[in-house]
Amino acid sequence: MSQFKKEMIAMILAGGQGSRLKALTQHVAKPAVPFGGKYRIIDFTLSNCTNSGIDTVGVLTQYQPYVLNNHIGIGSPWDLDRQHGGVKILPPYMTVNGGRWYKGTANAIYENIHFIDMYNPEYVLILSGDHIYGMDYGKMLKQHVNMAADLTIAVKPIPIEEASRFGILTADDTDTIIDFEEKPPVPKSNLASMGIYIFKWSVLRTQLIQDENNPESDNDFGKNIIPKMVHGNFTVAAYRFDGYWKDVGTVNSLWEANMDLLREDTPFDIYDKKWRYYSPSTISPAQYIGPHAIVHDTLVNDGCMIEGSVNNCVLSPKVKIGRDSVVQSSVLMEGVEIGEKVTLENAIVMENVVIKSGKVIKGTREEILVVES
Amino acid sequence: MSQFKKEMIAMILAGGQGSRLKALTQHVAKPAVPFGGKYRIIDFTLSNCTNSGIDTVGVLTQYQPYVLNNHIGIGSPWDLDRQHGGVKILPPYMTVNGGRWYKGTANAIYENIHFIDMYNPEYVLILSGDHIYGMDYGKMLKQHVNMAADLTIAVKPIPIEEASRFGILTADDTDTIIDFEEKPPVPKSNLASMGIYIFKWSVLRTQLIQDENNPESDNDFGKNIIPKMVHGNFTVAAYRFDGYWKDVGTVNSLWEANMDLLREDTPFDIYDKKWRYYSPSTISPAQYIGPHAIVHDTLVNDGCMIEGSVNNCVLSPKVKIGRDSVVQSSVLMEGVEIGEKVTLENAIVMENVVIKSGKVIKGTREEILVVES
Amino acid sequence: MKRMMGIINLSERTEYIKELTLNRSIGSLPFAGRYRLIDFALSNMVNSRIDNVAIVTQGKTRSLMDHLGSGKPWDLNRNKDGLFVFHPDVSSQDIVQRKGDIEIFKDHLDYLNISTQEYVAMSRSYMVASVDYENMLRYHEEKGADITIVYSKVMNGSNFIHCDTVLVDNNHEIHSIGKNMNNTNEVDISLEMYLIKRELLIEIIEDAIQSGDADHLKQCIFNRLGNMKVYGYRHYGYVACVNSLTNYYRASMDMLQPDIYSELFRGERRVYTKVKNEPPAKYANTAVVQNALIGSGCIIKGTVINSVIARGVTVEEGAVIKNSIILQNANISKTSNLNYMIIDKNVTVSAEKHLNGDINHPYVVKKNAVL
Amino acid sequence: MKRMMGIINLSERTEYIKELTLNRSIGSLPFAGRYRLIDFALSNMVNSRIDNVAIVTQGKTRSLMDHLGSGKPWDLNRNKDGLFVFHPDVSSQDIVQRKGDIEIFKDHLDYLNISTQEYVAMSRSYMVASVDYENMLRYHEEKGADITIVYSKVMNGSNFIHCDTVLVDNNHEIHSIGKNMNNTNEVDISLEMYLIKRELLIEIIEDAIQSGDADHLKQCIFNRLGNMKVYGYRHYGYVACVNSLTNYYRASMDMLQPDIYSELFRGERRVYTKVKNEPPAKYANTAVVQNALIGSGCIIKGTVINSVIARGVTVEEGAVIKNSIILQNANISKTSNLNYMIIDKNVTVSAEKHLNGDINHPYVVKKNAVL
Repeated sequence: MSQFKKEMIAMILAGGQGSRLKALTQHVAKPAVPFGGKYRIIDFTLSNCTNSGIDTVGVLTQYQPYVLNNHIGIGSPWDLDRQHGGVKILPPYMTVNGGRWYKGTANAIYENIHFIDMYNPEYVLILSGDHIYGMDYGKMLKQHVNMAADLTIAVKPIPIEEASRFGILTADDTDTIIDFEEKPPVPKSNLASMGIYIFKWSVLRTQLIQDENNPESDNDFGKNIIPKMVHGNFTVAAYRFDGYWKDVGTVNSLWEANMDLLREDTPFDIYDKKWRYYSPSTISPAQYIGPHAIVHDTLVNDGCMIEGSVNNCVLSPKVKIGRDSVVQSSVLMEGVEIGEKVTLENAIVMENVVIKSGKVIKGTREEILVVES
Repeated sequence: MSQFKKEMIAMILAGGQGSRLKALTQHVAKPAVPFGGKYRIIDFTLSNCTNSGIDTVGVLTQYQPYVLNNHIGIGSPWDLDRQHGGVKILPPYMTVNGGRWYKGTANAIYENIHFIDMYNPEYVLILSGDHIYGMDYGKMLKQHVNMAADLTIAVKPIPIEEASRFGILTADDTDTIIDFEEKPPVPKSNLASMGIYIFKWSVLRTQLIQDENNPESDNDFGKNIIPKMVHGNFTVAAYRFDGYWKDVGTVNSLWEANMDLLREDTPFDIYDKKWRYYSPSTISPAQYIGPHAIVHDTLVNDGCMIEGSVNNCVLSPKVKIGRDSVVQSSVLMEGVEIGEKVTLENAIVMENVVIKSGKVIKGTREEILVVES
Repeated sequence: MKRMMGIINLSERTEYIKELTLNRSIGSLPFAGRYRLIDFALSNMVNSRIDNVAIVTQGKTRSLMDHLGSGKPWDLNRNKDGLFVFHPDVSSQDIVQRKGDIEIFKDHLDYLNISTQEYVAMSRSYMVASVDYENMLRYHEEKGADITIVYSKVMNGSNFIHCDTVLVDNNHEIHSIGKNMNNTNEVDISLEMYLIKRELLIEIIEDAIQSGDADHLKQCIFNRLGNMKVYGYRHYGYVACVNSLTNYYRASMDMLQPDIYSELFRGERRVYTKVKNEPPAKYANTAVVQNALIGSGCIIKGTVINSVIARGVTVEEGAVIKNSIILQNANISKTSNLNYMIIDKNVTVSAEKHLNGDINHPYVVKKNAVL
Repeated sequence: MKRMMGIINLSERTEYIKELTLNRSIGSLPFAGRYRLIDFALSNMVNSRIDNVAIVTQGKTRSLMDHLGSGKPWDLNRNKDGLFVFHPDVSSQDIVQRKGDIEIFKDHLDYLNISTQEYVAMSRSYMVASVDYENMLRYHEEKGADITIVYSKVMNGSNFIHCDTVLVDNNHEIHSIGKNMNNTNEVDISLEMYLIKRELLIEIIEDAIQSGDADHLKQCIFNRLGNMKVYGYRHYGYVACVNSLTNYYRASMDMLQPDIYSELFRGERRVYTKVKNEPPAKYANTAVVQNALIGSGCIIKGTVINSVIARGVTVEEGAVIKNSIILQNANISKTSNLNYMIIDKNVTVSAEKHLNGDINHPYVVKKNAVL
């Protein structure tokens, strides 16, 4: 605590809209979209930082940040309310030269070189605020240091048929990356970039300035910085990660990731006491399950009152489900009220939506319905 | 605490640069400029809110907000870390329609109508974050309610010769405002607007929307909203305020306001236990005054080490003044180090500036020197 | 601006509930799967916009202090006013227990003196009820009362043994205060919530100290019944008094009634409590849960009927819990069977255990036990 | 990630400093115009990146608890690890005082057991020194020590009466621990800061409980000196032991030496403490201040020489304070004259009072007194 110098600080890119989430991101940034009934998407990245012993985190905001700002506050739920460091929100701002919105992911970091320099770190960890996963960045740093890499990219093997949707890396048998292609039509490998980077700060700093001075550049990590470094004179390493990792970029993938929590053999365990996920808690009573209720394969949060039948669902706090209603394979956000004799299937129901008695609302596995008010 | 509805919430305009403060506002917004050794300018407005019983405050930021954001945090020093309400930072943001910087003071409030509506207040108090004063907004509200006004403007009688620098109001003997002129060459009255407004929210809301739809408008309270309401069909009242009030918009006025604190008969008492001014405290030891030091008419903060002679100064935390130095009529910001045998007069010395032994640095009363590193 | 301050007085008799108060005060008893009893008294105050609250403790305070912390959950973490906890001076602990709460108030008269609010709202920790002191203050001023006492006309007097009773006339004036020793049916029970001018309270305490004729504040008020205007403010909502094990059990089971649950927890007036980071509760495919309160972080694979389960409890497959109260982090193993039980914190019930209490004398399993 | 946890043991003898500890523990004694003594022990730990700290209390803890709060000033307000305070079980208070700290450790063995750090750094509250446990850990591992004890070679043995002494060989191994009863000149004093593997500490405590041959942890270590590798880690910086009134006065006056002040307070390693909202100190035109520490919020119109003045003290015009320690919120009225005094909190000294103590027996004026 005495030293302002930090070995590694994290920068979380949280400015994106996530437009494929449609109504879910009309008024909040994607990292602030609710997940798992209790959390918002960014909670997982923030908790990973805390659990990995990273105590200085910048969060870069831009799109609809109010809910996100409020959610993060000074970082208390994640033990990130620290005297030196902690979590800091970094919105775009105006200077004597006028105001500039963040142009791309690399530009967002470029505009905050100042902030990073304050902590004078050896390494900078670049993260996205919109993935669901649990990962020890400390282990990744260890490999980065051992390999004396300039840049380490976390990679995950994926089914080869999906590879053309990702940034695909080719690594040699020392885990040195020798090729990188963004969404290749004919992928050379099945290692997808997870958008998690550890840079030597001195190297990244120079790269950011060069990139900013290049008028041709999109100022983006995936499109500009990474390819340039992979094909240039730098040591770029792959860090292989085998755990659960999900980019919840579409309504269906968000729904699937929620459903993943419900399986008996869930691939993503939110009950692991050695790797907790933190989030600000709401003030609500214990959940009430009525005498005729049936609740199976479901996550339920504080303040819920369930009198109907619920199967394969994720219920956020203060959800009410009336008698004789049957709710299946759905995600219900905070304050949703379902009347009596309602049938609801394959849906994501947004905050405070009231569904009147007798209604039948069904999405399909192929197209999950988003129910707005 | 049970009710989300608030009688009155405050919105503090804190986005301005304050360019006449020159180097002092190169990297921080004017409301974040240090004052009185321990405070930043916005502390007085925030403390006035707390002391007036206002528990919900929006702070509108835009220019160089990092220091300001960090300073305010979640509002703990001002008891504004509340479950319902409290202080919220409101930067400009991007929506599905793209990003918009705040165009004028009225536009800044317009862009946050949403936020105000959440609390559904009867009244909204509009404040500037860059004035030094102590004022009970509760008394102002009382008059506003008693007069059933649509808008009440706090006014202060000023010397008539200065009146052409201010927005000047003319009030009848019931304190109803009958005329308003922005910086009139020939003032009709000596009542200056203090930039403190209480609006009926329902009235302001309509005015903001009309103003936004008017392409001719500068979207500014002083230039657009207020004149329109004074000359329109609204009850606009003046609330007379006789206490200390200073717009510290220039280097000289900032210096003068600091010097005002030092007088025996100071017009602005920061020691009043019934009306405290709050600010986050630094972690520093008690100040050390050496065996040969002379300290007169001076405010000194924690962590200072004084071995020289100091007269008529304001010393922020962790200032060091070496032996045989003579420092007069100056404001020294945090971490300033003055060597030995230095002469310093009529200056504002910025954070962490080191002045080497033997230097002679003098400003004049007419032109206070800003010493940068 | 604020007109009322609050005092919560925790000096209390615990002999009928001692199975649960070995390591805690009644105020810190877990309740309704999420709360501690004192949350109700505290929330009533902050919901009535009281932001200067003193808690006067007696006895074991560790779990209480841990629960209260800096007062943040109740918005009482403040520079000005906020939450104050007054402990009896350790050296005079025996004196206090003999002398009663007046002694504690005496030690903290300076706090009462420097507080700036006009009125004091006073409460105990063992009453579960949602009371609005702002309404009570309006009533108090309308009546021109010196003291106003909240009371409730209850049908089930047997649930309020050892509580104070009040004799209220048609004008709502209180003429005497008694004790509910017998099992009567309908009776006017005092909720032991008082409203009084701060200066009058100080005067009463100073008088009591000088004359030495009363050790308990309640007594002082009783002594003055003739000389002061004491009014009753009738509470129409739910009320329970948790002063015995039976009452604790009964009140817990009351929380399973949707109308009581909604009145206390789902209205505008929230009950605030210390927040714990817990994941959602998970109901497995084999779960059977009916008429139950379940806390967050529970993993339910077995059967839970007519029961209150606190946070972090695991109910394994085949386990059957009925008519029971399970406090936090218990582990109820496979095919065990519980009926009319109160299981304290961190208990492990092994597989195939069958434990059966009685509705009037629930069987209490102590904290940390492994059965 | 973190390799050390910390324990600060507050069981301590107060008979030589009782004038100042009537209402507080030594750990909560105000010091150097801004701090409480325990801030040094706590800051040493957090500056060494220890973020799991237990404080084991004994005796009066109210002012201590108020000072510690949630641990925020030391960055110890955490969900995981953070600050823990262990009080002796009230019912067994007498037992503890007879039996020593082993009894307290025994009650909290579970905490030691569930902590995840490999090492335990142990400290008391009455030593003022800046010690880096990270360096100490490196040294400990280099030496392959079982226990490492911080010691200092002091020239002024008379300032360390009743402290432990250590006999260190050329290889820095410690062969015996004694007590500094006489006024010797040069002596190796133990700072009573230990570094030990957590599992070894648990073993020692369990052994002591079983065999019953030691009541104090210090004794247990002493008993094992022959069988374990105990090394001394020499501290070269400033050290004071505040275990008597004279030492409190002396150490306070030491803070007026710029080199000591800079060593303790102006280096990279900060001393953290609870923050109070106070305006700056104001020096009037008539102020004469020389060689003094002044707290924030003071208003100085008189003369202050060779003295330590805490926050919020008013020194009126014509008042003269020399060689004295004034604790917070005192009011020193016009033309009063103080020399070799220790004025506790909230004292008012009226006009024209002349009070004169002695350098070896400073005159203590009790809290809240009006003279």
